[in-house]
Amino acid sequence: MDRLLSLLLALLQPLALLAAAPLFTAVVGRFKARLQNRRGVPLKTPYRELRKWAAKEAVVARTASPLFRAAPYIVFASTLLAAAALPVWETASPGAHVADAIVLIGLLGLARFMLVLAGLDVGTPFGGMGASREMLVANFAEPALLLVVFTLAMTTHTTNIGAMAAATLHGAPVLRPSYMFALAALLMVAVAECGRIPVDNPSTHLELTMIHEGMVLEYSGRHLALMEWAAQLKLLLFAVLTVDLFLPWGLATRMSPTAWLLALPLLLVKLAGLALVLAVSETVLAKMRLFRVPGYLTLAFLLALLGLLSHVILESAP
Amino acid sequence: MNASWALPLAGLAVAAALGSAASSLLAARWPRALTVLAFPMLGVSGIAAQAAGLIALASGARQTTLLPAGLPGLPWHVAIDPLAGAFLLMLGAVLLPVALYGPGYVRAFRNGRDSLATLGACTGLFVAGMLGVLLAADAFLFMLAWELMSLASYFLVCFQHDQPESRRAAFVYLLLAQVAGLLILMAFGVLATTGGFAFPAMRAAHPDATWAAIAFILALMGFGTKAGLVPLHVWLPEAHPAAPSHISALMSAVMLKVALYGFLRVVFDLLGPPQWGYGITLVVVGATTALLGAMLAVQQVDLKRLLAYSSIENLGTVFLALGLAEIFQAAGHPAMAALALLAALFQALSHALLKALLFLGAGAVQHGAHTRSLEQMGGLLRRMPRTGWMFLVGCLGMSAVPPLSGFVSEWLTFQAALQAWRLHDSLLRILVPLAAASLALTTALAAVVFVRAFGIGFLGRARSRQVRHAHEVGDGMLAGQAWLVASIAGVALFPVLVASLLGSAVLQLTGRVPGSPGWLWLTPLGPTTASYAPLLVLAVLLGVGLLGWVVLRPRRGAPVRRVDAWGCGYAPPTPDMQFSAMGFAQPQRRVFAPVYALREGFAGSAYEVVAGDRSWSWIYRPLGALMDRTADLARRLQAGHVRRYLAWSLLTLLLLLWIVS
Amino acid sequence: MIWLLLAVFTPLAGTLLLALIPRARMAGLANLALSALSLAGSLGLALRVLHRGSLHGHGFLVDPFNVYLVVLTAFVGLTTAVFSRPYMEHVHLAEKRVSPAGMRLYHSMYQGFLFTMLLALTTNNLGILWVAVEGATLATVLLVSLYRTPAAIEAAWKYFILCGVGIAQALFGTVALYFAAQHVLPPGANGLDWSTLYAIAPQLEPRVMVVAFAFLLVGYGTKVGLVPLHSWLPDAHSEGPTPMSAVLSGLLLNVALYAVIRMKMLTDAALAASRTPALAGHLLMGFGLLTFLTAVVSLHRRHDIKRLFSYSSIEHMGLMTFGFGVGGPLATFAALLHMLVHALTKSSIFVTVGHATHIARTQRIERIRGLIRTQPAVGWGLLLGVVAIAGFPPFGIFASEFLLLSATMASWPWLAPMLVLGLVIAFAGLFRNIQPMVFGTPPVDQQAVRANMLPVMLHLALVLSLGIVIPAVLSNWLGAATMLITGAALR
Amino acid sequence: MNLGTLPLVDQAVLVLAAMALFSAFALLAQSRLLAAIHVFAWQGFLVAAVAALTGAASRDPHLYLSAAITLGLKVLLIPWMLHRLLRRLSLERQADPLAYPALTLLAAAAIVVFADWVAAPVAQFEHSATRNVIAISLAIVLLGLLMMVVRRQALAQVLGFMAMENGLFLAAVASTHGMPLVVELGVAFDVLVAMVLFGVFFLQIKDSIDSLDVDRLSQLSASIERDEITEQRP
Repeated sequence: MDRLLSLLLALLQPLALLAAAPLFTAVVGRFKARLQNRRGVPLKTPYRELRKWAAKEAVVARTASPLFRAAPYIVFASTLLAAAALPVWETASPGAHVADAIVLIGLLGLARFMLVLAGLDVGTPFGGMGASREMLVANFAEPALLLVVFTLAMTTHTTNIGAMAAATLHGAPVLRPSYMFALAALLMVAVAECGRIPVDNPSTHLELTMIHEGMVLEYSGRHLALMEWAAQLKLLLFAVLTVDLFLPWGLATRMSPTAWLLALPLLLVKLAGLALVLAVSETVLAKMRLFRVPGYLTLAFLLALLGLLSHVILESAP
Repeated sequence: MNASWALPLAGLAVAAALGSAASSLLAARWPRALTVLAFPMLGVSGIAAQAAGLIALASGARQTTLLPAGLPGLPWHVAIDPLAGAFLLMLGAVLLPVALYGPGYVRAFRNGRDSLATLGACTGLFVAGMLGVLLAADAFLFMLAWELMSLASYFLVCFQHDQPESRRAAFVYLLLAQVAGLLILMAFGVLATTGGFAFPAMRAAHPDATWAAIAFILALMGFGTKAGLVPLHVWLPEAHPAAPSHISALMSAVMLKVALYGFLRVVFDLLGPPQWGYGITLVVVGATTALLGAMLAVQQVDLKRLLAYSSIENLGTVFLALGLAEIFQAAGHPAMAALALLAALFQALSHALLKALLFLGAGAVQHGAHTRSLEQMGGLLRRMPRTGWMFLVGCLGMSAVPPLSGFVSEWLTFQAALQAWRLHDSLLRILVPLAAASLALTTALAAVVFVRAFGIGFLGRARSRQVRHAHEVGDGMLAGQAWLVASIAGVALFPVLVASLLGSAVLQLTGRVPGSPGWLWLTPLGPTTASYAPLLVLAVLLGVGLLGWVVLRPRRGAPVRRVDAWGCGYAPPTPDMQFSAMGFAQPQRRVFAPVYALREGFAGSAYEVVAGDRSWSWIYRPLGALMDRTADLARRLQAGHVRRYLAWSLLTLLLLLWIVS
Repeated sequence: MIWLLLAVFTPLAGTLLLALIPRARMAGLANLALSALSLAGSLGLALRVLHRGSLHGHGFLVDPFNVYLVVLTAFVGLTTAVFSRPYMEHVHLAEKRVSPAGMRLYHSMYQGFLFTMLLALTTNNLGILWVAVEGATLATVLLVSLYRTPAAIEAAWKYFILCGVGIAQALFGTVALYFAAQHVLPPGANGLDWSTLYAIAPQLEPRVMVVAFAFLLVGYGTKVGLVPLHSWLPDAHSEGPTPMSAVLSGLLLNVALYAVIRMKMLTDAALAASRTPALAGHLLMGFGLLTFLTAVVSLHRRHDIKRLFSYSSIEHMGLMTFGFGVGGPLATFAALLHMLVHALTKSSIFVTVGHATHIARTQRIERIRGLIRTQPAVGWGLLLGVVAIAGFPPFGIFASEFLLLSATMASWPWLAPMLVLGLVIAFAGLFRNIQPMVFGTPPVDQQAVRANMLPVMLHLALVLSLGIVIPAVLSNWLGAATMLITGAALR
Repeated sequence: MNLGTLPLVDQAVLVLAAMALFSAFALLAQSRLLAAIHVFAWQGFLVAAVAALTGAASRDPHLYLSAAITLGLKVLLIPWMLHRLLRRLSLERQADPLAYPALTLLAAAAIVVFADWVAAPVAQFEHSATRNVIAISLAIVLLGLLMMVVRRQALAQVLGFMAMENGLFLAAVASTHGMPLVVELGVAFDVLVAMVLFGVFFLQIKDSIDSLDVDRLSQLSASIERDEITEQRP
């Protein structure tokens, strides 16, 4: 019974995330629109777009190789698998055993690897440009993310995300300077990784500044649908990751539906909060010049490093 | 099959390698000798080495014998133990595919002016030298085999000696190999002062702390030169591109590991008690090497140079892991040390297979498209699909993404580094996480390196005529690569089994086995702390991907419509409008500018950017200039005037008389 | 004794005989035959010594130390004679650089030189040793100037004057030695007999002995090529005919070093009880190291191939001197082995260099290119020779350098880095010059010549096998010599 | 030591040795080649006389033979050969002035002092009266070497070389009453051959550079190797 339940959980949590991903993006957009005194698009728009793309004919450039057509599936699958590693409302997530935090980052790396290759495949200047910039972002964002995970792993002595969350839940609430730095770093990384302002602007096709859109410019139809869905999932994934690592209070630690009932609304509140934070920051900040992006990313990396060091220096007396 | 088979099998491997060298000599008259004799014998050698290594690892015992050769009072000691077995396994695993690949590759040289006999003979000697290093159990035989390895590979680097850069590369290579050899010799000299030159005597004797530290430094510099540690790495990016590709594969995949083996043998086996000071040195050197290697790899245009710098990076991470092992061992955490050491060995094995695959792939590209320059490539995936897809596997592996083998070793290293909280010394507690941070940065850079290599080289559109007309290589060459892909898949998907094999070498050095029960879940620190199941990862990836494909498959079954690429409404983009290799790496060049010796300007009609290695301008060129100045000074002694010579004679006599009186 | 006479006096007879043979072709063959005869004699002698111990009497003394040098000398003499036949014919007939009279002189003096070498090695009398070494100078000096070019004459003059002066200093040392001995020995005993001297060496007056040793060291050291007394050596090597360079490097330097070592044995014994018991050893170490380091630096930025290798000879003589200076069984064994392998390797290198200069028709390094393409045998011979001389295994020089380094590490660890540094510099110097000569694309006018690579292959094969295994015969032999020199057995 | 206590023969030996030393100085300072040859012959004569006198004192017939050989070789044969060469090369009027005469003579004096200092411990073990001759012979050897250093004429260098031989012979006679006969003969033979070879070389050098100035024999210096340096530097 327990095994079945846990298998169900393993399937249910990522599927829930997958299902909620377009919604989360829409919510962020809605908040943002409201903050900018606009009405914004309906919340179901992303779902309709996905359906529309999936139904449409896929057009592929003559110069594209088979990799171009395989990439969306791999990107989608690996992002979904990464999401499966996250405990959503229940810390004892079975997915977290298949893939711990480091594997999660690795899977995101795999997704990005294929995404970038897809961008390079057609051989247009935009694709190359987007790819080159994406790798610049990855160059710093990925290690910074790893360092964030390390900081928590050093405190909780595990790299299993569920176990991390559980450890934070079980311990007395402590104000840790290292967590502060790590949280700041994680948020900055998330913004960069998901291609949000101020690093990238998801709603523009101004070719000189775009990153993510540059890479997927040649995609259409079902391929585009998968790519976009994966991107939306990634944004939600980072939000849930933030929740799991830094705000796990409320997560169910036992496998019981009653605990889930408490956990789910709390999760929604937390996610909504994060969406609001993202919307506010996107509203008050302007997109950076590309030359400034390395500075931004270096700052994120440094913050993560500071988190790690402050953990070693301040928090863990030998 | 019992343990006593290991040594005869290893002997067979050496004999087959020597036989391959000897039979290659026939190639001067009969070029097919290479195909029908030399390469099959290399394959036999590879299989025998693999078998010997497996037996040694499985049995966990040491077998020793003496051969009646060598110096008076110091016959050749030959031994095989799990540590040697682990590296024999690596060697054999690479040698066999190289033997498959070789005949097709050397066919291109058949009509050249370079002697195939030389190529084959030196290859055989090179392999025999490497095997000898792994099997030697006394300093003299070790050095003999070591230098044989260096010398034979020198001739191989010099094989295409019409090209000045080959000659230069070979010279730099042999010079640094000589430096390395002598440093290692001195390290053995220090170790031998108390006992003798046989390894058992060295193991039994422990030099005092100062001498041990000196021996450590000597060994680090000596083996580090061969392993490509910064700043002693400069030979590597020169020599690898110059050698024929199957040789580059052997050099990068195996020879660097042989250097690693030597270091492990001396420092972890013979030197005596571990010191955390050694560990710190290793971590710092390893991290620096890894970072610089990756930073420089990102800027290379020559595919093989890029791979060479990537090898530097990988060896850096291996040494970093070794440093962690040393630190934990010295701090009294043998289980953690075992984990770090396992990470190092796993990384070595994984890198051996991956880098061999990539070099063979680069050789195939050179064979099929006649270029090594990324700036001329593009779209090779369509011209050479099989090579291309296999190259992609290599690239993914080197970028350390799951579920490939590069990720496993990285994951293990991180897990070891995350045990820093167990340490008591505050310096170490800071250093180890910092090392992990630099490793994280390195890994990210490695991903950039290989995205760029594959994306620019194999995707997009051809940037030159010869690449546009590239052709796929023959079956033998593909078979070699495919074999490696299969091995990589095995190592990547069944890391627990590989870890338990390598574990016997770890046990020998640290006294602990880093165990994971079962075969599916890699859980070296217990299932709740960290776990990784690559087979499941792959299964899910494939499942989801297939599911997506099935679900989204177009109903009417119409083929995908092909159109021109989007050109913003203008004419379709031309190949020249693609991002170039140097353009792709421009952000990194800007961010890490101080690391590079940048040179920009017009070279003929093309604008050229070169991001060079500062080791040359900071260390080696000044040294060379100093050497020349000293030589000019010494020439003054030979002034040409007989009276001055006589005056020297008189003065020497007077001085000597004054001294003795 | 028959063997001894055969070995030593065949060349003397040859000197006279060849002076009478007018035809160069026949003289070359006769030269070969005589050298072979001498080698046969020396082998017989060696077997005799091996089986029945040292041979002593009639003014001769053959012990394990010198008998191996005798065999070496006769062997290199023979192989060089093999090489010299086509080489000198080429010089004589094709290049016309030597007159028929010159060829006669050459062949006669070749044997004369061998005679002096063998005499110097086998004699028991230090005075005769001196006479023979001086005789070697006299025999070779005219050969150095054989080509009669201004440079050759200049080189010969310098060789003559410097070695003459050096050898005069050695004579003064010999006189001082004799003087010291006369105070110990009863009247009538021959105070210049080495065996007699060695027996009474502990009683010799230390203060006289040090002065004597100083003179002897400077004297014979000049012939060894110790810096700063080495200036004659590159000149004489580079300007003389190449077979001469081969035997000078391979034999003369060894014999001079042999003389120095004999003197050191006496001095060590005499000084054993004094305040500075290891003075001789320290002096040798100092000279050896200075020589070695200066020579390795001089290997760089060379333009004449034969000068290059003469510096390499100086380097190796420095190394051996250092090894003997370190003393102790291991270092001495290493130095003895080094004498052997160096002589073999260096003479083979000079043989290939001789062919290389004929191929390129110049001795200038910059103009010799791509030998491996023009004539693979010569190219590979040169390359492998240099690989061997640079101390790469599996060649024998590696074995001796390995032993020498480990002996140094054991007793003078702080000098080992200097040796290592020197070896690296030497390697770099050799290879930066040799590699472009061997590899690359040859100039159009380079043409293959008739070359006899047999001596080269023979020598290199010997050196190679010595690097892999030192046969028991040889190691016993060297061990006995080590025992003789240091008084202690190897391990 | 009190000279007065010595027998007359020994006193004579000392006087002759002192004169030989003086002749070494004279040789060093003498710039005219012809005169220098004469001085050299006189030196040979003095040395031979020392040998003869020592032989007389010690009743050693072997020394008479040595004296005779020296007389024949150093006083007659070699000066005669040099004379002939001088005429043949038309160098009779050739002078070879020292560059720094005062300095050279000062150095020579210093060398004599040094020789005495070096020889002092050696001489202590000699019981005969002639022990101090060792210092003088050493000085003569060193002065001969000095002469070779300061003289530019090849012929003058040969004279220096021969003067060294004289010093050596004196040393042998004074300290050990001569070397064994076979050695003496060998040395004499070598010196003779050397002289012949010197003669050959003079002719060759004269042919080659039209002079006997050894400073012009400096082709084989580092500088000739320097003209074209086209090496690739790693």
